[in-house]
Amino acid sequence: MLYSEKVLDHFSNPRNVGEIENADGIGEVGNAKCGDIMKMYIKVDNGIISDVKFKTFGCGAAVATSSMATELIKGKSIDDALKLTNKAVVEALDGLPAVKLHCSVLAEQAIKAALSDYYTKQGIDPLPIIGEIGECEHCH
Amino acid sequence: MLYSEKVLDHFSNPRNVGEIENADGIGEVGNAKCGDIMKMYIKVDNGIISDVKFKTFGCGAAVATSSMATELIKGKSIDDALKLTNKAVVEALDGLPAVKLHCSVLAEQAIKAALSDYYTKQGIDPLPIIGEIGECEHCH
Amino acid sequence: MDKRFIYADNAATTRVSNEVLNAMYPYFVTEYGNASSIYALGRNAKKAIELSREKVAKAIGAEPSEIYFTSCGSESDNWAIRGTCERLASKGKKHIVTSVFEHHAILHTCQAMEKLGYEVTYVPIDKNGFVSAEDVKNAIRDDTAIVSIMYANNEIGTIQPIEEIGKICREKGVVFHTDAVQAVGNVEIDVKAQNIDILSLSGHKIHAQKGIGAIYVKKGISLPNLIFGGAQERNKRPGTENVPAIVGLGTAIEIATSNISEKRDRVTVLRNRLIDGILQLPKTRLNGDRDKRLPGNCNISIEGVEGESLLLMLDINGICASSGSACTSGSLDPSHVLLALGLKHEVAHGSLRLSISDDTTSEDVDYILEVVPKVVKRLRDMSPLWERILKGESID
Amino acid sequence: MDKRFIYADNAATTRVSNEVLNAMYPYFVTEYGNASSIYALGRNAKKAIELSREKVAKAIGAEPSEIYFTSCGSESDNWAIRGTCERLASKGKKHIVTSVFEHHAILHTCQAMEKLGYEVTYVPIDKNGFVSAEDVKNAIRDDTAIVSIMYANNEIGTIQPIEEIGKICREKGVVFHTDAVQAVGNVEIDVKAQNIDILSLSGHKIHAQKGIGAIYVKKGISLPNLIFGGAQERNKRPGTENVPAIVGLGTAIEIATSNISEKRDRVTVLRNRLIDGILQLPKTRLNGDRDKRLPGNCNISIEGVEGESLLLMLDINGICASSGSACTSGSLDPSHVLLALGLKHEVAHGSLRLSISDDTTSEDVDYILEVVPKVVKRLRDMSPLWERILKGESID
Ligand SMILES: Cc1ncc(COP(=O)(O)O)c(C=O)c1O
Ligand SMILES: Cc1ncc(COP(=O)(O)O)c(C=O)c1O
Repeated sequence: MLYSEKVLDHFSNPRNVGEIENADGIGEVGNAKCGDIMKMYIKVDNGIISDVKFKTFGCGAAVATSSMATELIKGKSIDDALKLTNKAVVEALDGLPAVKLHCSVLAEQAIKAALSDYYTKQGIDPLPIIGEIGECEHCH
Repeated sequence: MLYSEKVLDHFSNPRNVGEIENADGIGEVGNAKCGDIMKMYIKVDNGIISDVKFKTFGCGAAVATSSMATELIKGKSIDDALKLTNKAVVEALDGLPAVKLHCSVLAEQAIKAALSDYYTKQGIDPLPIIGEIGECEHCH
Repeated sequence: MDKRFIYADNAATTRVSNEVLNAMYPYFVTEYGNASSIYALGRNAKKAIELSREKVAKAIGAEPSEIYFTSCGSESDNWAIRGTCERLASKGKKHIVTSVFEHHAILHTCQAMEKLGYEVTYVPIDKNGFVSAEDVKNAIRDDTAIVSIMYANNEIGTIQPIEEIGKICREKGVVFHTDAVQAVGNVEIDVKAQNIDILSLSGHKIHAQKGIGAIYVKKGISLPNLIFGGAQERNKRPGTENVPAIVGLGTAIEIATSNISEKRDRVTVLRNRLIDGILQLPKTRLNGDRDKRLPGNCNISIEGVEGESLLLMLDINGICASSGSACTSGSLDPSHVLLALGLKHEVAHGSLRLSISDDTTSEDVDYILEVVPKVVKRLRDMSPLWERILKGESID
Repeated sequence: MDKRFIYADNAATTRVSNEVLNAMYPYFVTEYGNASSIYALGRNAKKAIELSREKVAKAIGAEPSEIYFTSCGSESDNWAIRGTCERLASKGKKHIVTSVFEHHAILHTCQAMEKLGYEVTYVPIDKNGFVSAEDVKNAIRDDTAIVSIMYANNEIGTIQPIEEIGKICREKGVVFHTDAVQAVGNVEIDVKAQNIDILSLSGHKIHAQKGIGAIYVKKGISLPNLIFGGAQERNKRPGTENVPAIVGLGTAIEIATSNISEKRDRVTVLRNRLIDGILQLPKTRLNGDRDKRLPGNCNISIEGVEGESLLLMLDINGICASSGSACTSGSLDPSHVLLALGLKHEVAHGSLRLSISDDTTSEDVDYILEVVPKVVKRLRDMSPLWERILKGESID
């Protein structure tokens, strides 16, 4: 199993680590038993994700996908963020070992969970917009 | 499978190789199919084996045991020669690999065959003196 | 603090020592003959193999004729189990006794035997990481073909009651195999006194090459071949003999077993400093008994931290270590050893195994004890679980 | 004439080349990490293995994912036969087709399968040392699990009609394995064009280390494990990877296959000089076809001379060679290959195999051609058979 240089870089120097006080949306996915938990905090201004931070418990790929995913949505519109697929995260990291692909799924889900929370807080039902987030099939 | 230095020495510089013209006794044992033939020539003077030569087709151990056996009986009485066991040949060679022990049996038999021939030529039935020589059990 | 390079994963594999490499060298380029060949070049190779066999035998109290060289510890393990089962199949022996925390070379072989209709009893381990001889005794049945209990565990380093188990097996007339891959060179082994019938060992754990192992099979036990072919290893293990690796194994085992007790004392002091140092971090626990463990083994669970990222972070700081997380093996489950010890998944995921060797220095330990807390802090700060753990919340 | 040292037994094993040793070296002492480890030292080892896998794949026209490293050619052979049989057992396939002159790694495995209830057809060879594709075709039955025919014979060097046999097997839907241990590096191999499903190779025949081999298994064929354990080699072959040996194999196979045709031409010229020179002795015969044989292989029967003593005498003169006599293997029977060729026992006993390599020089050949006649004369003079042979008497 080999990580790309990009993965190792995002693991060693993860971007956007931390919490956002008074975040507009917070999403947490994964579970400790399976070894990966991602928590994503977002700040939204005029439909734009103006800030995003994460905290992750997990393997190198979990940290790297969290970091890359936050980079990819920071400053983007909610619409664009919702379009972010795990595949795009994997590509941006120059690939992931097969056994680690589920981490990228977690990263996609974490963003969706945070946006879901944002809509809920706004009094909007997130389900028609975001759909079911589901659970990582690797963990269950 | 390792040969002792003694075996290698007797193989490289075999003693008493050749034939004796007008030998008093000639014995040949073994067969080509099994890969070993020993032919032993003896000259007898007053019950003493005054000369002995051999020709051998066979492996390193076959040559070395032939050589050693001739050395051990040269100048000895017929009685002493008949007492020579394959074990004594093996010991004199500092041992033989297990799979090569049959070569020492051949050497013992070759001497007996030559002496048997000697007695026959003297008009004496060799059987009561020498017994059945038998065949190498490895070859048959 | 300057960055150093510290290899603290000697339970995974070791560096080939200079002595071993020097011993091997001629067999690559000058004495390269096939050991089955009749000419001097072949005879020299053969002699070197037999000398090595003597050294291996001596190291564990066996006779040279009881030692066969194999390609690795895994092959030895497979051969022990499958060979014994095959040998005793006609006697209706269809049961195996082993433990839950064996190496996969044993566990997966046992599973393969289950597919062939064998029954396997996996005796448990207690919370300190020990198999109980009593449990083994109770597990043995009339149709038990073999008992296989490892000498020392590769993850938590606990040393098993081998002599007791050997005695029980001898009394019951059951073949006793022990996987001693981790024990050789660390613990005094005497196969005769300990009633061991079959023993597996591997070179690369004691500074010999990877890809060379050996098996001890007590005189009188004729193990059917695992691999068929030429007449090498007295018809028992074919393949042109790996002369340099065999010579290296002989050299390595001689060195490893020549001063066990002195080495053990020295390494244990360092190892204890590591254990005590890391246990000062909150929410940590030592896995496996503190005393009856391999001298170089330190295995500690660190809550709130995931194993793989811990290893990567240590690597960035020049430290090579291992974890109970099986991430690299393509499985997401944490180590079966730590789970068998009763650890929760999330705790098992955050385990750190440091395995030091005779080469490790006191300065190396200082460095590790400086780096580990920093790295743990960083990962805990990054973890969404850590605050909850501190508050005592359940994180299942 | 000064005494020289000439290694002319390259079919038995080869010297590890300097390029190979240099490539291996760092993996003993600096890049010694376990390839399954997550840290850089482990990742480097892993990368080196994968690079080596690519080289092996390229050398035979396969994909890297179709290559698994093993501990030797014998293991690869065993795995091919037993794995395929096991895989197809549930389909009722209980028949194996092989030839009479395979290496013991195949023959003894087939005999082991016979004990398990398999039927084996051993197709014959003709007097030039060839298996006929037609015979293979006729031997295939509805319940045939595998056809295993060697690419080139180790004793007489004859190169078999692999492409034709591959085509037949493909048409009949039968798995085709070839033991290419002697062929790799001497013959251009393209597993796809030749319809080879499984192929065995070994490092030490091409200037890599002893104790490293590989198997090619065509995509889509899932060979059950021969050895069980860790997740190495994509769960197919456990044991901590022998990184230096694997790297050496990659290096060696790249070199061996990079200029096959040029090397072949050069070596063939020398080899033909050897053949022609030795055949000038009376009562000699070449074993195996003169043209369709491995470039370095010269195998000649010399009547009136026994193989082992011939080899010892050559050794005294600095020449390492081999014979059809199986003395060293603990058996007194001469080689099954020469007997299969139709030779009488006593002729087979007196065979000489010289196998030269790319390192062999013209002066080496001169020397051999000076020594062999002298040694043969000496042994014939010592032989009680020689006069009878000259007289044309039967010596049975
Ligand atoms: C044709 C053939 N097959 C298999 C083998 C076995 O290879 P290894 O010695 O690597 O097990 C050899 C050589 O010994 C061989 O020549
Ligand atoms: C306890 C134990 N058994 C078996 C093995 C397997 O040894 P090898 O890698 O030589 O196959 C190992 C190490 O990997 C081990 O630690």
